[in-house]
Amino acid sequence: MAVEIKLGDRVAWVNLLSQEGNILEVEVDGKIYNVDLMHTADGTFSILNGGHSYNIELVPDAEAKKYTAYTLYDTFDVEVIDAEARYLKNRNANGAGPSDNKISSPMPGKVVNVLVNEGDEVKEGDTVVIISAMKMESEYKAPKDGTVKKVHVKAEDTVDSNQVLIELD
Amino acid sequence: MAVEIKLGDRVAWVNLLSQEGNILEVEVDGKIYNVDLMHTADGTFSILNGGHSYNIELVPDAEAKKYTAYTLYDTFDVEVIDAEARYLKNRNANGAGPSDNKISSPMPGKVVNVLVNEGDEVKEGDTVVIISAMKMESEYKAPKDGTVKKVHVKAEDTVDSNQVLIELD
Amino acid sequence: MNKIKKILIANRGEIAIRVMRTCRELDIETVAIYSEADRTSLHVRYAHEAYYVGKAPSSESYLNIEKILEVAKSCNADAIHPGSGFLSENAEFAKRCKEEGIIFIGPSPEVIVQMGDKIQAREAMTAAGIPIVPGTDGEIETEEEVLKVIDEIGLPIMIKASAGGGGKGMRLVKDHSEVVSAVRAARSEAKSSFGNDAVYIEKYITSPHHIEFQIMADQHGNVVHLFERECSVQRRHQKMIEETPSPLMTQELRDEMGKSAVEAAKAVNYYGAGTIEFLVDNDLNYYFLEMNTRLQVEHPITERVTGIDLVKQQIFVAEGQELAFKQEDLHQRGHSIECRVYAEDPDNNFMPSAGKVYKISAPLGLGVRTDGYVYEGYEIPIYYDPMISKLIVWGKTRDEAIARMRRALYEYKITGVKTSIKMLERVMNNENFISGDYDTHFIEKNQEQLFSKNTSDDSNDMVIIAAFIDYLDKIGSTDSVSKEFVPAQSRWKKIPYVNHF
Amino acid sequence: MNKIKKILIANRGEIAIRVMRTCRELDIETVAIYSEADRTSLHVRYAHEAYYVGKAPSSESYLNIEKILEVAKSCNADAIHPGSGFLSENAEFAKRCKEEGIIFIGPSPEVIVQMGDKIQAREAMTAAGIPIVPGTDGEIETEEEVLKVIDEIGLPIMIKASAGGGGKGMRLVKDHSEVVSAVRAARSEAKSSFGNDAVYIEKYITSPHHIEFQIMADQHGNVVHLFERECSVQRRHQKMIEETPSPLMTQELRDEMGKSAVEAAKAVNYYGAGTIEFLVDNDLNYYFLEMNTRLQVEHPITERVTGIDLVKQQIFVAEGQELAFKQEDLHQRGHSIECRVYAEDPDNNFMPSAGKVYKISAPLGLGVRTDGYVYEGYEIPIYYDPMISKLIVWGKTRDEAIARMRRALYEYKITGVKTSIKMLERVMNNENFISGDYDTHFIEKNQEQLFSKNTSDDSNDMVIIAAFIDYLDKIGSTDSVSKEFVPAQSRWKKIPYVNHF
Repeated sequence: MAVEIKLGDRVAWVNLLSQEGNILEVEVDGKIYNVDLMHTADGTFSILNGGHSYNIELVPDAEAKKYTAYTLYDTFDVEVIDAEARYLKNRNANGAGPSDNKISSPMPGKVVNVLVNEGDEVKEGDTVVIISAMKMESEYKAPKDGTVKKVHVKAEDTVDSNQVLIELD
Repeated sequence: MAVEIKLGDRVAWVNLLSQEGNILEVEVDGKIYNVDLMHTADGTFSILNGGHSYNIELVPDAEAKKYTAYTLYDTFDVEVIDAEARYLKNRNANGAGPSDNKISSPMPGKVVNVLVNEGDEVKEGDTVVIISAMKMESEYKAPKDGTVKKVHVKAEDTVDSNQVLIELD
Repeated sequence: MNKIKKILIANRGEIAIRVMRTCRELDIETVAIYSEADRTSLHVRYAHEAYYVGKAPSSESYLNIEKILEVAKSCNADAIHPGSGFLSENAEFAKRCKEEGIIFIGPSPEVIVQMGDKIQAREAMTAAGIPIVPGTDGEIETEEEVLKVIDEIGLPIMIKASAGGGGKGMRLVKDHSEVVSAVRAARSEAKSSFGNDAVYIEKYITSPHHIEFQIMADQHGNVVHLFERECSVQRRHQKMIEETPSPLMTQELRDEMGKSAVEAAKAVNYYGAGTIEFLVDNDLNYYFLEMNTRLQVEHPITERVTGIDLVKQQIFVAEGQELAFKQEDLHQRGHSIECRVYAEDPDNNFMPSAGKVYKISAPLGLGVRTDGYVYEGYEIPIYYDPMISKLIVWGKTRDEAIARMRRALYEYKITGVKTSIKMLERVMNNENFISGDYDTHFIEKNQEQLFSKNTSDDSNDMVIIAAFIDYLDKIGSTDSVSKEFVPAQSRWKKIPYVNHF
Repeated sequence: MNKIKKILIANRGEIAIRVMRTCRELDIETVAIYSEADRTSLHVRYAHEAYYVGKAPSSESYLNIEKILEVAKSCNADAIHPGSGFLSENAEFAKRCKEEGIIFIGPSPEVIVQMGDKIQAREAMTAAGIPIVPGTDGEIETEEEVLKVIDEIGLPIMIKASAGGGGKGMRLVKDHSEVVSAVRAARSEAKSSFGNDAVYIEKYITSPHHIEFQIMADQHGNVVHLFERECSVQRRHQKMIEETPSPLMTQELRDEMGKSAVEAAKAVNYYGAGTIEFLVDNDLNYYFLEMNTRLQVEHPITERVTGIDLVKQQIFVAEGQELAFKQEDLHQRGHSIECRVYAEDPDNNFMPSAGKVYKISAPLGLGVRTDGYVYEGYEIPIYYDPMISKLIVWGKTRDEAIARMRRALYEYKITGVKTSIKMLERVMNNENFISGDYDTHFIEKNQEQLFSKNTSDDSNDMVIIAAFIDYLDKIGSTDSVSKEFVPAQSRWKKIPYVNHF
């Protein structure tokens, strides 16, 4: 069973060729690996590849088939793109366009101030919302010129990560 | 809903009188406690009782409704005896008698030697099995005089905790 | 002498745990306070007693003086330790403790007022003959005033909160055009952090080293210093890495600055633990920057090289005891480094990253100390400081300490939230840091190396394989999941989906 | 000089991790080996590389000399560190390493033979003028021989494995009737632990103190000692708690025994790290007991008071470097204590307790070092040693160290398996231990206090409430369990069964 896996900007094609217990033969973008892989139900992986020991932690995202992966060197966003995911992606592509009309909060926090109202004209780079988290205030700016279509938050609101704050037209 | 709970040798009667969020009014053997209780799905408890902070870890046994509880001071075997458990206990009481006819291993290990055969006469205190765990050998002795009814293990066998090794008549 | 038997710790997070550890070692009962966001925070579980003091925003809980005093009195605490941050440099709180007959573990209210207000502090130090950085004599209120000061001392300047500390309410101005927004931002942060929006101006020294001296003084006039801490590795004017001894320091300069620090403390009749912060330029001129009248976040490196438990000494001083050591009893042995681990994203302008901690592996072994407070499954609240732990190492030499820190950072794994760990590891591999050649501009000067990522293709392929197996595992084993009781703990398994191909 | 670039660690558990930590700090690549029972053991995951060497029983894996050498050669390891236990005192292994051109990090095969055989060791020490305990000149084979020796030196006697160490293959005989079973048991344990069932006899000294000296020697004839370790707190003749300095020691005795230890090492041309074990009686007479030609489990307390990383020194000596310090450069600073945490049941004759670790909270903060290897969800195998970690503390004084150890043990929580932690805590509260008045009979002499349980009715009621709530929670929420994906991690929750009453 082969799927595509997105790792940061890279999309790799991966296939399981054979398995004997925890010894796997796996093909990644045409390169064949024979690995000894053990893992826990909650995403701790120990992989021995030609004797080299790799430790990987997978943290599942709220969305299925998406992970944050932690390695010795780095942290990655990982996504498994199987037939179902590909179907959904294609369907969405026919609908709404890319979402750079939306200003979202990358992390949880509290709204200090909303500087625009619905219907306001904004220019690229204008500060539209100020959010405070852990005693630090961050200014969120308009990604392009436009009109404010919808304001989803008000001062004192608590926001989650990836919550949409403002929509532009 | 009231149940009995066995803590070591003590059997306590416990009842939940009322609840508001994590604030509970609980009766234990007639004594009423108002506690602020938070816990995780895997058995870490933080209880504030009149401001005093108690940390308790419950580790579920293989058998349902049984736990090992760890407190600041000690470790306990804990068992919840509800209607179902009481029914099962009563039924068992009518069947086979107490199980001091069985010699079990209290922990995992490896059988070094079995010193008796089925049909052998043994005296109380006779060593019947030697088990090794973590480089230490332990001798298991007959709890009473009797005849060996069944030998469940042989040398080199790996045994689990609470596994029956020998049955006497 | 008042033997202290029960201490309320008016703080949260790692510093609360830090203080409670010493209390336990002294057989002193500990009382935690907690806000609505902190019921399951570790300090509540670590303490003997714990009481709720208010809503999540610190103004309603950890800064709620009357509520905290009410709790202290009702549980019969003899003393209050304020930790660092929150009320630790709040003179009103120290005063109210005194009025209620509760020992405040810290200096007198008078000296907190004097040193806590950076403007008064500069005046006191000038009077005592300690060199200070050129700047305003008092608070500034209008943009015009700022521009006037700039005319006098030149750019760049620093706008600083009069009541400030810890990098909060501080803005650098390099150009006239930045004055308005810098003053607004500094005032706003100062207001929300300290409840006081007064700000003042200092000349900004180019290539400065931030070096501070630890002071310990009793109530009988004895004052010693416990040597320096080099704190120049900073981001957003907030310390990130500290070490002692300072690689810049000479023995002559150490003796001279140590003497200045002791004199500064004596000049204001200081008692308790305190820190004199200096700016040192490349020519080894030093200027008084400010005095922190509390325990510093970076105090553990001093503890490690001197062998003195500073919290224990704070408690002894608060009891009225005399210091058990003199200046000549104190020695710096070996080298100690602290790295602060923040829940933040170094690749995204150090943006704070609250959220749920998934897993933690803390570094252990020879020469490593960890002071933290988060645990697996803990939800880091958005309301408080993003620092989640401090990693402190010791080595016989600076090189050994750096190698050990590198090893400890390698071992340190926190998943679920973004942290500064990998970035700190890159600092330990930075050649300028290794050679000891750095000032407070270290991060911007070395950003190319510090923000570059190591990558390894093989390693990336292993991540892809792991995600692939996890995916196969989940689609293959969903049928059986609900059948058995699975304790919520890690559990190695053979790959179970063999039947599903 | 051979700069070592890659080391194979021929061991498992905490000592393997301990060695790898120093390798990482020296930028040396590490190679783990593992048995079938250890694929997911931490040392496999910590190392750069890991190779399978055989079935779970150590005779087929960690004692499999040829297989280990094959792995070392195929991965191009320059050197092998044997850790402690397993092959660390196996002369054949040291010899085979030499033959294969791999550096053995330890002493020469000749000295391992000489000191490893306790009988030869006694002869060598007698020749060097070091006092020894009365006993047999050679191996004993029959019960009759034992009875004859008893006639000569009197009861009680100790039967000891000639190839022994770590309390294995050792039996005390107080009465003639115990001879047969003691010899059988000692031989059998010796055979399975060391592959050699030879045993010998020593007079058993009443009220003995077990005090050992750490030795470090290079290949150029330089030998120093790193002071003593007091190891008298033992159970089943195995060390449980060690401290340095020894509360029994005087400065005169320290100098004299240190000198003896250095002479003993010189007498056998020793190089590397080693330990000379002495018995000291109440009148401060001391007797050579044995020499351990390896790193000891308790080495961290020496590291803590001297500041020397002993594994680093072992590697430097193996490379052929000269010691970088002389006797006069070494100092004991402060006080250090180690507690060994075993997976065992102190209330049931210290019976080993293998099984799955449920949760761990390791103690952290000021003055605490933990060296362990188990993690949450780890299944402790039945095949190997029950020691799961070592807790090491430092304090400026012995009292401070004891208070700190008490605090650290309070913080240390391991659930799922039985451990010695609570028992160790009771030792730290024992008045004889606190006053430093103890010998190797400490545990039996103080059993009443050491095996008594503290109980608190309130605390018991809280356990009952916790179990009750967990029960209600499980019966109330079973319907919803399979509906959502629950990450296997701890997660605080409000009590969810509110609708089920």
